[in-house]
Amino acid sequence: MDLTILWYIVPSVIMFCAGVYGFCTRKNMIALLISLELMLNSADLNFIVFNRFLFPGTMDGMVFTLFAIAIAAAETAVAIAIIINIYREIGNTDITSVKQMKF
Amino acid sequence: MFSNLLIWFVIVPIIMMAGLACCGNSNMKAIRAVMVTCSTVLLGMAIWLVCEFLRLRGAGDTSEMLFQGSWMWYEPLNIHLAVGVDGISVLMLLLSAIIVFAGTFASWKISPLPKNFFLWFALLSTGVFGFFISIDMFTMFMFYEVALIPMYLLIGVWGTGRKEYSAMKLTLMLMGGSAFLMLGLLGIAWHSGSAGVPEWNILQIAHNNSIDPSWQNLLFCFTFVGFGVLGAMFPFHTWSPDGHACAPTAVSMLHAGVLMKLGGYGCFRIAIYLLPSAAQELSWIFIILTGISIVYGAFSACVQTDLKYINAYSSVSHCGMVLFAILMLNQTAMTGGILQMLSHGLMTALFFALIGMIYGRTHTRDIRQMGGLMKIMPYLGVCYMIAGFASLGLPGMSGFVAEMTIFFGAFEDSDLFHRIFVIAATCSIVITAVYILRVVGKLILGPVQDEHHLSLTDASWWERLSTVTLIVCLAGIGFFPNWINETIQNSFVPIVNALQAAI
Amino acid sequence: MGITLPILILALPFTMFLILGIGGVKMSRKLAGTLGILANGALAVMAYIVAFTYFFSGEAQFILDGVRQQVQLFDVTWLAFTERMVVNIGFLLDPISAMMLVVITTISFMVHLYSWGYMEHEPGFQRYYAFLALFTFSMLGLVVATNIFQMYIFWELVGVSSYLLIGFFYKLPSAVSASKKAFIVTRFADLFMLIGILVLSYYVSHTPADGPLGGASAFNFMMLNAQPTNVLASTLGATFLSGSVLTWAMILIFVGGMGKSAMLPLHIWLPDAMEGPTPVSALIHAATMVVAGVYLVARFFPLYCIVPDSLTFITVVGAITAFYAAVVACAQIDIKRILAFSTISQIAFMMVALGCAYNEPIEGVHYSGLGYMAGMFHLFTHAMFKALLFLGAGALIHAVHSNDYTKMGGLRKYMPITHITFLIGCLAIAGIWPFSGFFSKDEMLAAMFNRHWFWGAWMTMVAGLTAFYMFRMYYLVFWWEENPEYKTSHHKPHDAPWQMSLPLIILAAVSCVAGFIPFGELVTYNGEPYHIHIEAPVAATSLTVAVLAIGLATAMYVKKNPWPTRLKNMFPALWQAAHRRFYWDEIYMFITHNIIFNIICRGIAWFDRHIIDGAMDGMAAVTNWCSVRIKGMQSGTVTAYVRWYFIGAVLLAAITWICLL
Amino acid sequence: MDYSQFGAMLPELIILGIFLIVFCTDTFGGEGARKILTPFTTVLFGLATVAIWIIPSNAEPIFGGMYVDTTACKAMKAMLNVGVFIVLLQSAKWTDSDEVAIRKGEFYELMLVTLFGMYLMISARHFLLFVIGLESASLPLAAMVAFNKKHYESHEAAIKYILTAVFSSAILLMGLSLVYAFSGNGSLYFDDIRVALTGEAPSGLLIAALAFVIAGIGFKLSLVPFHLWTADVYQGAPTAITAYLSVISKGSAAFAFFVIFVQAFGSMYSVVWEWMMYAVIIATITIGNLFAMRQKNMKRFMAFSSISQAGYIMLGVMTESALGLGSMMFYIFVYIVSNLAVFSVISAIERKTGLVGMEDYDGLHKTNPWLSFAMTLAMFSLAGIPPFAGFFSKILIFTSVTASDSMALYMLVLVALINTIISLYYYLLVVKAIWINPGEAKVEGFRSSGAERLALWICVAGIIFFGLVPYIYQYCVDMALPMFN
Repeated sequence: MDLTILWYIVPSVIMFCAGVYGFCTRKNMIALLISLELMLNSADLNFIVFNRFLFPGTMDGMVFTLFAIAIAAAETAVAIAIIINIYREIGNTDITSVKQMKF
Repeated sequence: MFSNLLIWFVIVPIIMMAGLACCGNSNMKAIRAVMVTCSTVLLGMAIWLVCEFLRLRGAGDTSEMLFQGSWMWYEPLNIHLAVGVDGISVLMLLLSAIIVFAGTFASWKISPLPKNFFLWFALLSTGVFGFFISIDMFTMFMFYEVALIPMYLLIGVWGTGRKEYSAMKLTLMLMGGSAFLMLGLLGIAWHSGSAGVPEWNILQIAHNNSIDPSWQNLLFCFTFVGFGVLGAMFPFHTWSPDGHACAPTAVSMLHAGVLMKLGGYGCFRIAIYLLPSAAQELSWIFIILTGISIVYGAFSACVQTDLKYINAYSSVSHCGMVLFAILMLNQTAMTGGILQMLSHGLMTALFFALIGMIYGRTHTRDIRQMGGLMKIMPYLGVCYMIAGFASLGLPGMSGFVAEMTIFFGAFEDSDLFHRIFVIAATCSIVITAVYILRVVGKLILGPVQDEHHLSLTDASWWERLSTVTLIVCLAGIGFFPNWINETIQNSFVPIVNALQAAI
Repeated sequence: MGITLPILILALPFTMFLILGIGGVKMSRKLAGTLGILANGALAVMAYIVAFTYFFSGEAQFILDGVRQQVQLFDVTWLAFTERMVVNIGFLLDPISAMMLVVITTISFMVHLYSWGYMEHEPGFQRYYAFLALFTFSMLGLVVATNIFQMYIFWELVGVSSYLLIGFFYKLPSAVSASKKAFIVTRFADLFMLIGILVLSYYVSHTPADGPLGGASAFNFMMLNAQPTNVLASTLGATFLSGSVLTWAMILIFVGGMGKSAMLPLHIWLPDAMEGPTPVSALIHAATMVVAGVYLVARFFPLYCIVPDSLTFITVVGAITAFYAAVVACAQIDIKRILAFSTISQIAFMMVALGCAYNEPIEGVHYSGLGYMAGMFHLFTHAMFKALLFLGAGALIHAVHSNDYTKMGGLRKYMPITHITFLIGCLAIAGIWPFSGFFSKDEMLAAMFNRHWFWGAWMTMVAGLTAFYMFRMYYLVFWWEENPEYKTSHHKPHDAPWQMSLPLIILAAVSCVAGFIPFGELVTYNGEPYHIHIEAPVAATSLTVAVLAIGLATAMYVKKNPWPTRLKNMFPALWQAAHRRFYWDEIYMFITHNIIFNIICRGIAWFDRHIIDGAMDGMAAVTNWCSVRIKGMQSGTVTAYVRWYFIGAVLLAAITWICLL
Repeated sequence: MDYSQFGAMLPELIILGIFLIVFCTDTFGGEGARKILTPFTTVLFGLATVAIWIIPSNAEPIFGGMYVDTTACKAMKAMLNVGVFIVLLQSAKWTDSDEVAIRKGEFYELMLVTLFGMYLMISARHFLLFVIGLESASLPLAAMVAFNKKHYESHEAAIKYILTAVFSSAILLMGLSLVYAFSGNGSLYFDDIRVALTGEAPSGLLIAALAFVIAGIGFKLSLVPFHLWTADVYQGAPTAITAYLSVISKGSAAFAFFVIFVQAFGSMYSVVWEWMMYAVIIATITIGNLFAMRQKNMKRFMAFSSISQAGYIMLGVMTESALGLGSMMFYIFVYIVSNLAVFSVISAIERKTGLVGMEDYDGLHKTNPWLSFAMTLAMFSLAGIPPFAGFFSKILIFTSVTASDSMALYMLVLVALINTIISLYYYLLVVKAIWINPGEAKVEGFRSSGAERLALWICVAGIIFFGLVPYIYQYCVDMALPMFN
């Protein structure tokens, strides 16, 4: 069996869509973070796959992915810190209850 | 730069603002001293400018604009601070100076915040003067907007009645107009420039005359509507009654007296002069609108009971006449339009000054609650009647000269369409008489309505000074119109030539 | 003659107006009155000199080969609309303007003098004299106008002076509304005049500049009148409703005259104008301003003649008005109103005379400019005796403090001077030999009979009515039954002081002798002298009719008797209608108040406030509504935000993609 | 590798240097150092600002073209620095307050780090550097937004910010990964991408890539519909941070946006993203205005105002010319001073009284005439009223947009112009509250601190003179020119 580019792209798209879907529907902030992680990873996957299949002689995509992973980690850290703060304030991590400011 | 006389028309108001800023907040004496000095200087400068202008013209200087000066401002976009005057702008400057002068005295006892009032007032006059001296469209537009905005605060803070609503409405509608105007100006600038450099200088644009006719039509509509809003053209006039009704005296004077003239001035200086072929093609649309303005404003004025509303609707009618005349696109009618601007400026300023003075005494502007003021304050009563006569076109007053010039000029266009509208416009002289005499009859003449009014006093010296200045000018134009008429007519030559060439 | 006198004639009254108007507040009554009277006396003298020089000096510029010339003593540019339409202010001297100078200054002087007594106790005495000076100035400017536009200028100015003087008692609402009415009605008429001038000057100014009409400004009377055929030719090719444009222009200009001269249907202001002080009525509303319409027709006579339809129009309007006013005058009880309607009727008489004056020869009649001369003659005599009558009425009102003849009666014993002068006035207006009215009326009737027997007969009937209503008034005031109040009251009616009596006597004397002036030698349409001779049949007829009418009036009114009341009760509807002036005022009131004011003006004001203004407010409201409607977008939950975010991004891509496909 | 290349990154190095100094002082200086930290940092930063204005730019790309400090970049950085300096001045008093004093070092450090990130964004000519810059500009901001530990709103704002930020970076990365697929030779240099895309037919994937990139950067700029976080974050964040967010972060993103879309996707302009931006700009201006109309909280109000201003800034992108870039930079600079003037007033009043409602400003002129005056000028400038700078920035950007003879762009300008009416309405609401609304003033009269006054004076001077004196605009255009040669 020949693993064409589609074998990677399709999961990546599925991951991305799942991430978006999850982000839009879940209420727990941690779940939201996980959804975001899915989206970021799908982008990373794209980079790697494109690098591997389209531009096999270069490393740009790979390097980009490394940086992206690091950034994603940092983002998660900051987000978790803020979620903790929120938890201290309101006692839960339900995103729908954090909507005092609106309109 | 500072050796150019015109630029001082902007500098002096700025000095005025600076001087005011140095005054104490409620040091009325100092504030008045600054205002009186500067407005007198401005008036003197304006008179001197007129004399100098006539002297130069008499000496055979036939260039289109005199006292020209041009200094690069925004080089990447070829924007200059370009100044220059022809006979029309000279007269408009004189008018503005007169009204600023009269307005200063009319707001002698303004309160609260006298300093702020005069600061904004000075900014307003900066805009007005700057507008009339500019021959660069950008600077012209800038000064135009400078003149608009102080209105909001002047009405909002020092006004009466539904002032917040009116101030907001006035500002937003005028801004709406200038939004269209700005687009029109941009189009003109880019289409008459060359190689990615826009051209803003009016004379240069008129000289190039390189705007594509299909664009001209669009730009003409934009610019004419833009200026027309300020000229109180139907159906964009509704800011005028409310705005005037709520504005304090001096602001009404300046606004109706000068600011509304910016609209008419812009209409011919930019819309018609720079876009002649579109003017020939599309003037009919606006003739209909302004024709409606004339009759409509007059009829509306007949049933109002608030003095300021009456006068505001009357302004709609008279300013409609200005635009109407300008749209006739011939020299005589356009001259009449300018005369009407001058006349209406002085006359309506006088009206608003008087209304302000009457209101300051009786605390009402409802004509049903007043009567027989001639007995109580004969001076103001007589002035009101004079203003009324000027408004209804009594010979010997400027209004007559202006209206007649318009009618005779407008009658030169011999097709049925123009004729019908000219005759409709002439009807306004009767309707004007009706509403003016209605007010005079109820307010000035007749029995005293309210016993409390009997104890009121007549005009004080500053009020007399303010009104006498205006009346003298009204009668001056009315008695000796020809030099003004000639000055204006000569200034229209290039515009008329451009229009002729565009047929 | 130099230009000093002409300029002074215009400048002096205007200066007086300024002096009295601005400085009057600080002046004593005596000073103001003296100044006014002296100035006016000087003015009269100057006018006499000018007129005398014109008529009798025999200078070549005034009379050439026995033909009186038109002279522009000066003519300076005031305003130039275009090269061909230049408004000048000038001084035109010709027979009619010289005649009018005399009339105006004489009557004005009489009125100035008279007012000193009449207005003595009124507040605003100085103001009154200022207005009189303004009026005199405007009226003089009107008659000496060298061009139609100058005439229009002063035409408006007399309107304003009239407005100011009618509303002199400004605290009375009736005076205020009367002045307003007078101004607006005449202004309405002036609108037509303006349009007429617009039309005329447009066509004249669009002829070749080097052509026959190219010489002077398109407004100039002399130029226009000198070549009516060219003027007609300039308008040929343009017609409106099957009439030539010139006909329409002349009729429109005449409508202006109809307004000033109170012709039907624009007559409604004149009776109300009697709210003004009586001397003002004598000056403005009897002798001078109201004949401006007649003067206008006379001034443009050559142009009217070239389009005879317009003359027919004038004749018809005049004839109807004359009859109408005479009938109404029979049913009034206010003596000033009677005089007002009498004025309307007499002016209409002049109009008919002018209308009947063709200058082309008609079979059997050698001289057809007769009507013109007669009309002017009547204008002159009428000015004198009508001013006399009004001033007499003023003396009566001064004595009785009422305008109403029911408050009078039997006054002949108390006021002998007034009685005699008033009687002379009545005889003159009734056309009894040898009073002045007889001569002028005779000439007019002769001219009408020449034109067509119908006009002659019709106007003879009006003359009879005139005699009847004048003597009705005369008897009711001076005879009938003495008002019992006179006996009991402290202040018995008495003759007026000398300032008032003197003008009465002078004017009465003039009325007696004016008929013998050889008017035809002085004023004719073409400047050639015309020898007046009494047309015996016409004179006999009119005299008979007048005497019969006076006899009828004597029978009915000389002593108190029930017949007038019975007659009134016999035709109540007719009486009522005549008394209410055939409901013209009500009709006007309905149109102006109910239709124009209530429906049109209020409608427009409503439209403005609700539709136009509503549209602007509506835009703001719509913006606000949108703002409120979309606020749900900002719901506060991050997941919703992100949903929008993602949808936005996808939509952006999708729409662009679809558009590019 | 030639380490001397780092020498070309002088602006970044200066910021980094200050960061290190502040960090060391804060960490090792103890209580005494913390006291003087505020003036110390401010002065240091002021010096840095001056330095950045005067150091020459280096047009040579370094690191193989990843980074270039062109004249335009340097000018932009200098302008941002002025803004940051003003923010520092106006927040000086706030950092001394009890709640913040102990953590003020963090505040400065975080701010400097974000500024560093923005510098990278501005100078980046490679997507990797750009993403790094973007993230380092946006992540620390989340911490800054959450700076008011004792206020719930601050946390709510922070969570909204961080979640949306991460989401947007995911979208951006997704977009970039697609762009990568189109890059031809696997290079993420802007220039290479432009070369690769030239002549490329716009496929669905490419369109999606561009849309995602617009969405990703649109988040920073708060373009509609990627703006929804803005209002809540601005409202909840400490006022100094809001000011920083609204001008500095937005200004740098706008510049970066311009560079990316002109340099990397320039060839796709008239085919693809012109129309995308057309729609986005109209939506941004209009929706921002419609929301701003109804706001009662000043900070929230300013959020929507800044959204609509972002729309006007983006007009510059539509020009794709040096004139446009210059006008845009000028707009940003004017926007910085105008907006910061407003925030100076807001923060001064909030610090003194804790009031941020628009109705709290009623009758302000009676008690605080100077603050009222400054606020009025700032509002007029934002609304685009002459003779204040905002007028010139608006008109000049409109002028440069209409330079191309395209009717579509004229209509875009018309929409923008009509929107100025709505914006004038709500700016005037503030003016109205200050000058016209009746009733007693809710804010007591007080004297602002020296730093606040200095900040205000700088802003007011900018508002008055930036437009009247043409050199700033001239400078912007001159600086922008080399980028297009």
